[in-house]
Amino acid sequence: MHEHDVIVVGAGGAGLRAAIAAQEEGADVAIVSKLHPVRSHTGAAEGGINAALREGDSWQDHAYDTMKGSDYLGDAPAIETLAQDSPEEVIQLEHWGMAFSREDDGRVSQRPFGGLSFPRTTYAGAETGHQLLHTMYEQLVKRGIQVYDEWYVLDLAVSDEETPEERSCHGVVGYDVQSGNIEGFHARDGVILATGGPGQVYDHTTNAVANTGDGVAMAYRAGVPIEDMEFIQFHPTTLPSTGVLITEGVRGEGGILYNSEGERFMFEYGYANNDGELASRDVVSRAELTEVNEGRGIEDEYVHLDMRHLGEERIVDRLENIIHLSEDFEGVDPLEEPMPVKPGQHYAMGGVETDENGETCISGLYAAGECACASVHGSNRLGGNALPELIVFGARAGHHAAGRDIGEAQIPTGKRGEWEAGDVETPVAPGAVEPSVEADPSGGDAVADGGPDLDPAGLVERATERATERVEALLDNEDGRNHAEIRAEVQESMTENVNVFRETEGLEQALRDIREAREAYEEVGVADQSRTFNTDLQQTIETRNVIDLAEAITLGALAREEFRGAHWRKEHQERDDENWLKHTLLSWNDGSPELWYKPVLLEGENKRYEPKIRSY
Amino acid sequence: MSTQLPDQTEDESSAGEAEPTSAAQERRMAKKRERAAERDEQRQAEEAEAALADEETYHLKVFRYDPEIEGKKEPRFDDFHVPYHKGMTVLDALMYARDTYDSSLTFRHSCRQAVCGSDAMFVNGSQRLCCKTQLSDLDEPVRIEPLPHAEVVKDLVVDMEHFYDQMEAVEPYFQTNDLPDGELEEQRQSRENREKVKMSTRCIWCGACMSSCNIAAGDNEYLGPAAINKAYRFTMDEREGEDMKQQRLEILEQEHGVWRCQTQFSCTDVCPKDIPLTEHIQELKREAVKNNLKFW
Amino acid sequence: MSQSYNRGLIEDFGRWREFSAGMWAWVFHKFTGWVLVGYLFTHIAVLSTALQSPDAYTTTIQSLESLLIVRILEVGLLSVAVFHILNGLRLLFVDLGVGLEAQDKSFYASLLLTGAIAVASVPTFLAGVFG
Amino acid sequence: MAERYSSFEAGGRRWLWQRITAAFLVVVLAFHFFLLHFVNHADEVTFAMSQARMEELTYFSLMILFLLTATFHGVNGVYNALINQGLTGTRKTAVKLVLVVASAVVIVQGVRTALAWAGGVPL
Ligand SMILES: Cc1cc2nc3c(=O)[nH]c(=O)nc-3n(C[C@H](O)[C@H](O)[C@H](O)COP(=O)(O)OP(=O)(O)OC[C@H]3O[C@@H](n4cnc5c(N)ncnc54)[C@H](O)[C@@H]3O)c2cc1C
Ligand code: HEM
Ligand code: SF4
Ligand code: F3S
Ligand code: FES
Repeated sequence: MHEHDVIVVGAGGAGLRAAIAAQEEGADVAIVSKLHPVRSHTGAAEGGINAALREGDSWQDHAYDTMKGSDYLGDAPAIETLAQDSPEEVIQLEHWGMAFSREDDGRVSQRPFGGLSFPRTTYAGAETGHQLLHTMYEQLVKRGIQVYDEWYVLDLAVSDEETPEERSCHGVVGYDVQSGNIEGFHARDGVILATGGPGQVYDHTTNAVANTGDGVAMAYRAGVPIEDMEFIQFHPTTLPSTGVLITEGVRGEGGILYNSEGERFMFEYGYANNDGELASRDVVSRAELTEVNEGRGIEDEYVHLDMRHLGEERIVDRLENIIHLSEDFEGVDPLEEPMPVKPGQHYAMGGVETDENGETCISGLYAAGECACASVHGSNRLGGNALPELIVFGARAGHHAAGRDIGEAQIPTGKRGEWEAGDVETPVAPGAVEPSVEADPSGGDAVADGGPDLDPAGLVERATERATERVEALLDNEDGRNHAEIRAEVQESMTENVNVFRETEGLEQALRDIREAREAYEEVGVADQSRTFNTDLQQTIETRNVIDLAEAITLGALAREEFRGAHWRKEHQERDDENWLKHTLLSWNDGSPELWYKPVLLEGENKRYEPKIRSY
Repeated sequence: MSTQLPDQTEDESSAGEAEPTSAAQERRMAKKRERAAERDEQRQAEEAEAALADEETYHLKVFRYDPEIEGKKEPRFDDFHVPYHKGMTVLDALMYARDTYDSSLTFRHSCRQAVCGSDAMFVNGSQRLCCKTQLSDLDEPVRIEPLPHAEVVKDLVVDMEHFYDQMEAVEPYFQTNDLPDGELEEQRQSRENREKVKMSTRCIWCGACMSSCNIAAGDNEYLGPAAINKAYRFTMDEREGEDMKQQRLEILEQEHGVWRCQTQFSCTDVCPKDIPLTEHIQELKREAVKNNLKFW
Repeated sequence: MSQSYNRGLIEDFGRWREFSAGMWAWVFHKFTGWVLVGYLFTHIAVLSTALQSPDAYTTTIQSLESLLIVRILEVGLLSVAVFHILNGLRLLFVDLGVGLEAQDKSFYASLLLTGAIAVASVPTFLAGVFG
Repeated sequence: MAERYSSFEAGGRRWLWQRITAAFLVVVLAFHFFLLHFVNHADEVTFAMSQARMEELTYFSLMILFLLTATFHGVNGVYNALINQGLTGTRKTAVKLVLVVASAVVIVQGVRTALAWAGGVPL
């Protein structure tokens, strides 16, 4: 068994920042990641990082824009923390040598981004995420922080108390992809999940193959509620064939969207009369799909994004890698022709419920980055707000886990504050196929067979044994079903039914498909019998997470009967502040998911944010 | 020719070597052998079907090797016929082959958009990123092998440890002795200077360059193009200051530093991020010489 | 950790087919360099017959020069030297950071020029050997 | 300053000298070939003719320099090539020694020959 003070799961922007923070606090910290850190998907981020750095801008404005962008579903304490901390964190990155784009006076450049009232998106060409990820990994090397790379975390070691709020987390179980060994990692002070987004729930996504939402699924099954899962952001400009993203920066710099008639539809059809192409992502995504659905799409699939009028010099200076992306992945030279684009899954606003210190309702368990939901983004994330989230909340989680006093959190987690029970009618039962038999490795039913008396190391050991059994079972079932088919079916159904436009019938169909997938998964097996680098095994385990999260997204979408931010319901075309100014939460409950709600916190340090109509 | 440090057998994973003898494993292996033939047959049938169907297919020849699995201990090439669609990349084809024909086909990949650097392989005789290589640009059969000059772990996966070690040997992190006083004050950098280091910051650690360099293949201690480029990124960054530049040049001046480069240019040719590696290495050689001649 | 598997020919020579200009230039430069050192050593050895006596020297040289094979070898030596010089110049420019984009073209140019000079030198070198 | 000086690793100095000798050799080697194969034909070479040339101080010193640079350039090139192939440790030291001795022999032998021709240093 490995032992450290703080264990960080995942080495993207959030995980790296958390590890550095914990080390700054003097903790012995280690990162366990299924990918080598520089392979994390943070490296794909293009556009930039929002931070109020300049004269004329203020954190209050940043907070206000974020709240408005969230369609009033963000929690004010989290949003204000983000806006307050991000300038310092961004300058910290600069001090670590990050290669930001520069102004003539040598200061870092900022550009306008959708939904922002000030050009506060700090950037490094069109490869901001790459620069950020590498800069932070460099700091990791400098500090000599230990990384267990290509170790897949299978599960959490959580104690057995009756309610999640009483449980505590003491470590994780890792699977060494290189050798096939399964080993426990005991965390004396805390475990920080930073496993990134669940993009693989959909088949057309800007996310990496590794983004299977493992952390969210693990925490969910260990009893932590997951929040606002129905809010999935679809990015309006992805290349049709691969899902590769064309940054919002193109529109920020002045790129224009045209339909097949050559009309600048954002204005001509009144989708966003003021901001046009720079309207918030959900608005633009829906506009594009409406164009396509109404027959004004190109090849009935996509629209055109044109930036030729910006001139070669400006394009090469600020958006150079877009030229390469478009050429390599779509075969289109954007200096010569407009690029084809369509909406694709991009970002999950929801995730593991945390407070603004990154802590979940299980003590010693933290989450930060895309896998977490402190609720900064509410129902819709503004472009350029995820990277600051990684460094702000990564740092806070790291500091807090290592024992620094960063103040009492104002956001209650678990069923500690105000909450109300929820109810949603489903065509098939959600959750585990046989909830009672399902041996949840870390969940509550463990009371029956282990007793709550195990010491922390014992808990880690027990979790390791269970994970080992599960892996053995998968390997033994050599002729079982291949996970790939099952995953593909879930992905197709999600893209078909739980996309930008959502209607009751489709959502119900998705739940039926997911149920089928669950049943099929009961028979899943791993054909590859090797212990060495068994990606078949790893992906089979990931597919289960994909199924759990697909279901959570769909359940939330079905329950929420309103149109807010990224969540559009055919039957409910209005935002309903009367009934729905609240977060959707799901608790796994040992296999029979429970839906409940908690109110949105609109009371900030700065002011109370009164919901207003969101128009651009 | 051995190009790897020989001390790789001792590892925390050595417990894994006991594993193949465990009962469960034994049982699985036996079953596995039984099924091997059966599955082969099935695969061939499927392949034939795919080939027969009227659609256009691409013929892949893929290197296979697994130190544990009977029949794969001896390396071999497997054939896959993959239905083609416009815009299909080598990575797409590999994924299709794995998901449809043989789930044990193993390779690293993640982002599918040339930023994570995990899928550099030897495709038709050249180091390329699979996700960034269009099938239509290649001659058939498309031969896919793991990166040369690295130890093969399994199928298309190679051991990257040595590459990482070299990358980390050049103090690959920003260092400076004069940060601005204000917490919220950034260091100034001219546009020209950022432009100068820009290309060098693009490296995604894919290892293609290192694999293509004959010198790196021969001299295991050679820092290699990627690590030198990493050092270039800092040496040329004006924010670090002159004193740091001295320190950096001293690292690069070692026997196995910049002097080993014989300007083969193959690193520059294969780099998927178009980093002018040879140019950077040469510039550093001149910097090093200049730096020392100053005092003669 | 996996056992290592030595890919033998794939690793080394199997790749020559795919070598690019810069790699060929490296191979040729290496080869010609070695030939030249080899020659330097033999050359000095032959010349040092002069230490015995002037006649020994003259006869050694003249008998060697009367052999066709030696004449042909001399053409070879010239080509080797010319290539090494031309490519050496190319390398010197590369070291100065001049014309890096044209590195492949300058290699081909060195090859062509070497060929031309070698052919042009044949009459001079073979003159008299048949007489 | 002394420190700075010594920080210039042998690798770097050898690299630089390889270039300097190369630049020098371009000229001298071309001259040498031209003189001994095109102007004076090789098969007509006799001791006497060599002697005549060697008695000129300029020619004599040029040839000695030629010998020195060519030997350094050639032997250093070979040594580099071997390091490029991963030669390390004691084998490297041994090779270094052999190469140094061989160069010494060639240089001594070459100088003796030149002296024999010139009949002593042609002053
Ligand atoms: C194409 C694209 C462009 C974007 N552009 C922007 C932008 O311009 N501005 C902005 O603010 N945001 C942007 N975003 C969003 C932002 O980049 C992501 O939300 C953010 O990078 C997520 O970072 P992360 O650290 O949470 O996760 P990731 O970077 O995805 O890292 C996840 C880590 O967890 C590890 N991991 C996962 N599962 C396991 C497991 N089971 N065991 C062990 N390790 C595990 C992985 O190895 C990885 O290291 C963009 C996103 C995409 C996809
Ligand atoms: C006439 C002009 C010459 C020029 C311009 C020249 C140029 C060069 C250069 C630049 C290199 C270094 C290559 C590198 O390290 O990347 C080199 C290597 C070498 N040179 Fe020369 N050279 C010349 C003459 C000679 C002569 C006369 C000899 C023989 C004595 C010789 C033998 C070598 C050898 C052995 C190498 C090493 C080759 C290898 O890498 O294996 N060269 N030459
Ligand atoms: S320099 Fe280029 S080829 Fe080498 S590792 Fe970096 S990106 Fe890959
Ligand atoms: S291939 Fe190798 S020899 Fe130099 S130019 Fe590149 S590092
Ligand atoms: S899959 Fe990430 S670089 Fe190819």
